Amino acid sequence: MEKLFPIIRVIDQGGNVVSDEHKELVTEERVKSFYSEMARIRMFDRKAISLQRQGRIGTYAPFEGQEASQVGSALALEGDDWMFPTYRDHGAAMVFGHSLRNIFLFWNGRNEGCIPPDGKKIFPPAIPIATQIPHAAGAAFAEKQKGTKNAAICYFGDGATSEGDFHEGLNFASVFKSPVVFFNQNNQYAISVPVSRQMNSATIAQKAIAYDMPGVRIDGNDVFAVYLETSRALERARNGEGPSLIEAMTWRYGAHTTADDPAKYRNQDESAMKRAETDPLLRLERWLKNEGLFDEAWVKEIEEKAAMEIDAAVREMESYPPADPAVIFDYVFAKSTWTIEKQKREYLKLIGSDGR
Amino acid sequence: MEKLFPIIRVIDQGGNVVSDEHKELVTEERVKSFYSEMARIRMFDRKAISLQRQGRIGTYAPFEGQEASQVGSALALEGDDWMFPTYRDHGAAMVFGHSLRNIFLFWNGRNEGCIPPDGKKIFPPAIPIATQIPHAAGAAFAEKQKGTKNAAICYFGDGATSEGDFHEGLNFASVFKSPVVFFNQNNQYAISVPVSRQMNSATIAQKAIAYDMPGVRIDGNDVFAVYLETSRALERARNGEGPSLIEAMTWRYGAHTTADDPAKYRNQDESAMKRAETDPLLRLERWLKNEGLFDEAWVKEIEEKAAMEIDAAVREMESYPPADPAVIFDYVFAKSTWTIEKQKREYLKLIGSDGR
Amino acid sequence: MKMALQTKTLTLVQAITDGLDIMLEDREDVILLGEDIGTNGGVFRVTEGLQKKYGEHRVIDTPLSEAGFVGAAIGMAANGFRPVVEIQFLGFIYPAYEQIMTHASRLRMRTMGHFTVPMVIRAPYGAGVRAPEIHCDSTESIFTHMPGIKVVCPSNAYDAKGLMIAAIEDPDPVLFLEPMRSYRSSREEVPEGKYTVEIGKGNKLTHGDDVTVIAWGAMIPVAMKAAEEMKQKGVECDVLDLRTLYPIDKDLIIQSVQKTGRTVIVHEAHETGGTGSDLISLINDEAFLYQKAPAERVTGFDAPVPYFGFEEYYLPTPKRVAAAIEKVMKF
Amino acid sequence: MKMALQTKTLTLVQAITDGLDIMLEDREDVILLGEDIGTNGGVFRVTEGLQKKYGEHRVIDTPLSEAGFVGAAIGMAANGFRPVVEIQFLGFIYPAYEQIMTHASRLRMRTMGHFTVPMVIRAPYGAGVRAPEIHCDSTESIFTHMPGIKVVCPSNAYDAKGLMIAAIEDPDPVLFLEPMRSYRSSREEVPEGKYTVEIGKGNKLTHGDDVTVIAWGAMIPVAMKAAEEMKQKGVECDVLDLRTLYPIDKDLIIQSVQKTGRTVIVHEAHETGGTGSDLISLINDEAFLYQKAPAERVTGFDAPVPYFGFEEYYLPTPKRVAAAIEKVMKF
Ligand SMILES: Cc1ncc(C[n+]2csc(CCOP(=O)(O)OP(=O)(O)O)c2C)c(N)n1
Ligand SMILES: Cc1ncc(C[n+]2csc(CCOP(=O)(O)OP(=O)(O)O)c2C)c(N)n1
Ligand SMILES: [Mg+2]
Ligand SMILES: [Mg+2]
Repeated sequence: MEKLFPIIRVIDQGGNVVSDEHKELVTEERVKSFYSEMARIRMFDRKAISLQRQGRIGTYAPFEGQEASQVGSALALEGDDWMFPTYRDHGAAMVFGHSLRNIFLFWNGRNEGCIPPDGKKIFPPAIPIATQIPHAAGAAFAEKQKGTKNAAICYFGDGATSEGDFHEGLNFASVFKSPVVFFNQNNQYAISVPVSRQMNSATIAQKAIAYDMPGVRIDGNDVFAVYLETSRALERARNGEGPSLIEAMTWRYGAHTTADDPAKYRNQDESAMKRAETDPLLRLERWLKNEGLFDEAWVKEIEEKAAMEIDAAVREMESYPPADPAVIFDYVFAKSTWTIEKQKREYLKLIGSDGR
Repeated sequence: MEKLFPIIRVIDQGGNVVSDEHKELVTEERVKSFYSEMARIRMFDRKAISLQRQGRIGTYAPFEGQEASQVGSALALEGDDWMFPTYRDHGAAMVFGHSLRNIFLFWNGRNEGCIPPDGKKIFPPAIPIATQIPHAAGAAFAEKQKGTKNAAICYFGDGATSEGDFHEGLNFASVFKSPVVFFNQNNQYAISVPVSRQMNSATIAQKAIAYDMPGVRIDGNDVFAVYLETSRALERARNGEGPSLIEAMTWRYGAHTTADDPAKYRNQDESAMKRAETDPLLRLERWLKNEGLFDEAWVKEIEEKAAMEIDAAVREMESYPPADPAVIFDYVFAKSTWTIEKQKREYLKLIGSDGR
Repeated sequence: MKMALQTKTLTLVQAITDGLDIMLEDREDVILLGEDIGTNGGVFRVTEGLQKKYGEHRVIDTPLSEAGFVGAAIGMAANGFRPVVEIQFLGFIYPAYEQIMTHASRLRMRTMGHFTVPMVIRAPYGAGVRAPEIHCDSTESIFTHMPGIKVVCPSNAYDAKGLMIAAIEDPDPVLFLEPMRSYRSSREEVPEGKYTVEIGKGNKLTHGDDVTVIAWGAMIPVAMKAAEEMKQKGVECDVLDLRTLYPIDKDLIIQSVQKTGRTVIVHEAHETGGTGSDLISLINDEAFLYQKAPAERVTGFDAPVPYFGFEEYYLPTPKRVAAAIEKVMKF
Repeated sequence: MKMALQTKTLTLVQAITDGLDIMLEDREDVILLGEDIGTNGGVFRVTEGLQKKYGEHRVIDTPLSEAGFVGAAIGMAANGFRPVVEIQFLGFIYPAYEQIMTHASRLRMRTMGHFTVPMVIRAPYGAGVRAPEIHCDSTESIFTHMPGIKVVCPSNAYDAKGLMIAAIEDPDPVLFLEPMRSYRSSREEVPEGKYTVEIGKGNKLTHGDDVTVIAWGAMIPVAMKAAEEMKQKGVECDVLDLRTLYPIDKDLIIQSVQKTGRTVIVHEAHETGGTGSDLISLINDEAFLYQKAPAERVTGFDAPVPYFGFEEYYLPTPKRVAAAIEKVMKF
């Protein structure tokens, strides 16, 4: 099966474009734009971890190591497309235009964080594993029904493929030719469970065969491979050719969440090695160096810009109005039921001005 | 995909053994034994439909047309194996040793009908689609854990493959190498929905690839092909090689259940044609005729024997003690809770002697 | 809102079909999904003729995949449609429970109204039609406990049509329970055209000062029969058809109980955790001092709905309801 | 049955681990399944060390597939094992709801005892630990309504261990709810070795003649705090730890309510359809005339458990409980 689904790569670990056909794709402009997006979300990720350590936000799910998968796929989207992220895909969401402040708010337990910027069709991150997959199949089907050219991208992990919703979502999409790209980030672990115990199959891409949909396996740390294959799949979707499954092989360097200790279930040297060898940013850095285009000052500049943006978002998050208890009651239904109204009235009366 | 999963056949529609390698398998003894089992369950099926029409049992799910799939697979089992049937697989259950009386009782709304004969590991028929698939994966895994050589067979229809439980059950079994055969009867309809709208894939067998388990497609009306491939899959299971998926291509001639009208969704001429061409009994009859072994008197004899057995079972079912309301209360838990005891006491007191 | 001019005689099934038909006609965003609802017109013929009339893109046969198509319908609802999905029998909704619990009912709250799920989930429910097991469940309270979804259950053709139209127009998810035992048991005059029955409002079927009898769906005829019998014996009942199980029509119940002081609740669902407990709690909260006797419940037992050979024992009967009415009168 | 000789000091988590350890040692048919319970020892470390001690064939990491492994465990239970499955958080049990509803809880009834499902489903539940959404649900009543499964919920280490051992020895399925908020909040002396706490029996924590306060799990400390505060004001409470949510300990409750005539019920779950309604109904049925005031409920609201930034508003607090106690006293 690995042979049927070879890992597609545009740039190898040494920063070399592996095939002539892709030489045109890999321009300085693209490399720099991809690099700066990856650097930006990596900085966000590190900031979030540090905020969590300081108790300034809640449990956080880091994605460091998976930047190429998230940036390459999100940049392949058009503005009117739909995005269905998980708790680990706020990198992709940021690239697609989500507000950094809101992402911080989300990780600080605020519903306000689930609201995307105006016109941005980003679903709130799915916490129950794989449940977003049928949503994406349905939302994409709705676009088809409306006759638009919009598509949807749906993110999920290797562990998610074991859930029934993965199967039912892909089956639905394949039967109805929903314009959706099922983008799997195979970071090889579902918390502590390695992919070898998650499934008996050698690849995730081969699961596409069950639905007679195209499936490809790509180097998920190669942002160009990600961009290329996602673009292809989106084009198929827009052309009415239905859904595709992409398996992006990647790795998270850190913990599953800030509540997790990866040393309990895997050798962290492996992560260190991967960081040295297969890191998505390093790869572009190497390409830039190979081409003689690497510029420390430029890197510094984009990092400073990102740091400013992130710091501003942190400030906005921290100066955001405190949680209003009315929020609990006011968004259950368009118009509250009497039980909710009564509960709200009694509660607000009881807590009075001391707010507790 | 159809090419990767060709339909395996031992005897063709004309009653000819298609390949020399199977000449030994197709003996007169086997043909007659398979034929008589198929004739027996077909007679049961017709009797059940007529009982339903007379209001002597409830809604009934007929399997006529699928006899080869059920007989060939059930005869491949060993006595200590497990069987997980659906509502349409009581043909297989009878062949495996279930009591005809109990099967009638089941269709007459009696829990007693779910009890298999002593020592027979037959689960009650699964009504919620695909839910039995994880059970089979687990019961088979338990056999493996105990270190036995027992295996399980799990029946399900084409429609069932769309449910999450199909996917999760096959994944579980493949990861833990459960000794189980997933036996799909693709009768090409889930009630009114044809398989082409159930899934985008050309075959069900190919879904095995998602789990890196062997998948084969067979002529489900060829009892020898069914017997052969089920035996092979069972052997693999007993040898610790894990689960397999078999797709048996078949057809139900009649309605989904006695509450269904197939004329609403398919041309019943197609069924008539299939009956004339691909019928599982006819095929063996043709073989017997080709070999000059066909004997009307023998057919009559086995039919009479089956009729007697079935009539006896109907009598037993109809003379079975009436439903005892205590059954509702007494089997919820090993030891009833006080709420159940109280409800029982009050209810029995209220209905008193008039029983209502 | 009644704006009926002409009426026609319909069974409960036909009234639902009529409601769906009107809404498919009325709103382009209405779309039907479910197993066997297209060519076959549904196993109960609720969607009969609708695919022919509105096309395969409006009335859609789905794969056998409750989580899948309910999940997909959530995505469609969030993207501008008003899906009406059919669960073939309520007992087959459980695979979709996660989708309903964690998404359909919560998406509005999670996004503070940015995304919403205006979806109707139709499901025939209840015992008494000699169906195989699981086909007979009556598990409404696992949904009334779920914040963010409304639960309605008509007992007759008029309400069925009006509630269906109201449910489709509702901006939030509605579970629409259809009492299969009553699908064809009677016919009624139903207004032509569009009208709604307000979600959250019950209906008083008979007037009496002695006992309040609360029921819904297929238990209405049972309650009515018992009330009639008791009337012969001089006991007069307010029979209340709850119609909506969440939110409950508090005022209707409390006004009646304040008058009668005696309550009998009838439902098919198991007693423990059933909606009967909620009704007793409502009376406890709002009419405590008016009670002349403890409320009685006549319910399905704390046992799975049995195989149909036993279902007559399981289901509440007029006899059991009458006994409960006598009990609250004698207290 | 207490046969304790020596004790050790354990948190609630450790007490559960201890119970599992003892039963793995004691019975070969006990087998643990779940996500991340092996090498990782569970996300809450409940199964820490058990895979090392008993091997990969007894403590099994499963794929991320609640319906799959609960379904498989049903097959294993019917085939001679006593599986103890871990659902990582109660909010992730919904995909397995169908398997529990239609099979785990019904197999005995369907086969009149021929096949049974002696299985334990463990699930951490509840809010108050700043976890992401869905991780905080407290939906016990969608299981107490399900005939054929028992539901237990310890509030302390002693009960946790004893109930775990009782649950594993029980011939029927048991849902074992673990209050994560109390996992490590205190330590207690717990007997070494094997003992059981009887399923179906509650526990009186404090004695008082004025008000009966009923709670369980993580609401026990909240109820206790309120009861203490009220004691300062001269109001004395019977605080009852329900411990088993189905079947409820009727005698304990009724005896207390017959004495006090006033009841306050505290639970995290939503009010409508919550177990509080069942408790009020029980009092209605068994202690109607003893009531001096309508029972009060202090519960989670009819709203999804909110994102953790709001959870302090959602969860019952000692202040809310104390207010309810005052209210029933003043009635
Ligand atoms: C239905 C469900 N079960 C369990 C969990 C707990 N859980 C959260 S993340 C996770 C692992 C997911 O692994 P994977 O799909 O590979 O995604 P990754 O976290 O690696 O990005 C688990 C088990 C959950 N969120 N939802
Ligand atoms: C979970 C669930 N959903 C719906 C149904 C209603 N139903 C009963 S049989 C059936 C079709 C099954 O088709 P298939 O799996 O192909 O088996 P067949 O009936 O053809 O043998 C449906 C939809 C059910 N029993 N369970
Ligand atoms: Mg992963
Ligand atoms: Mg079929």
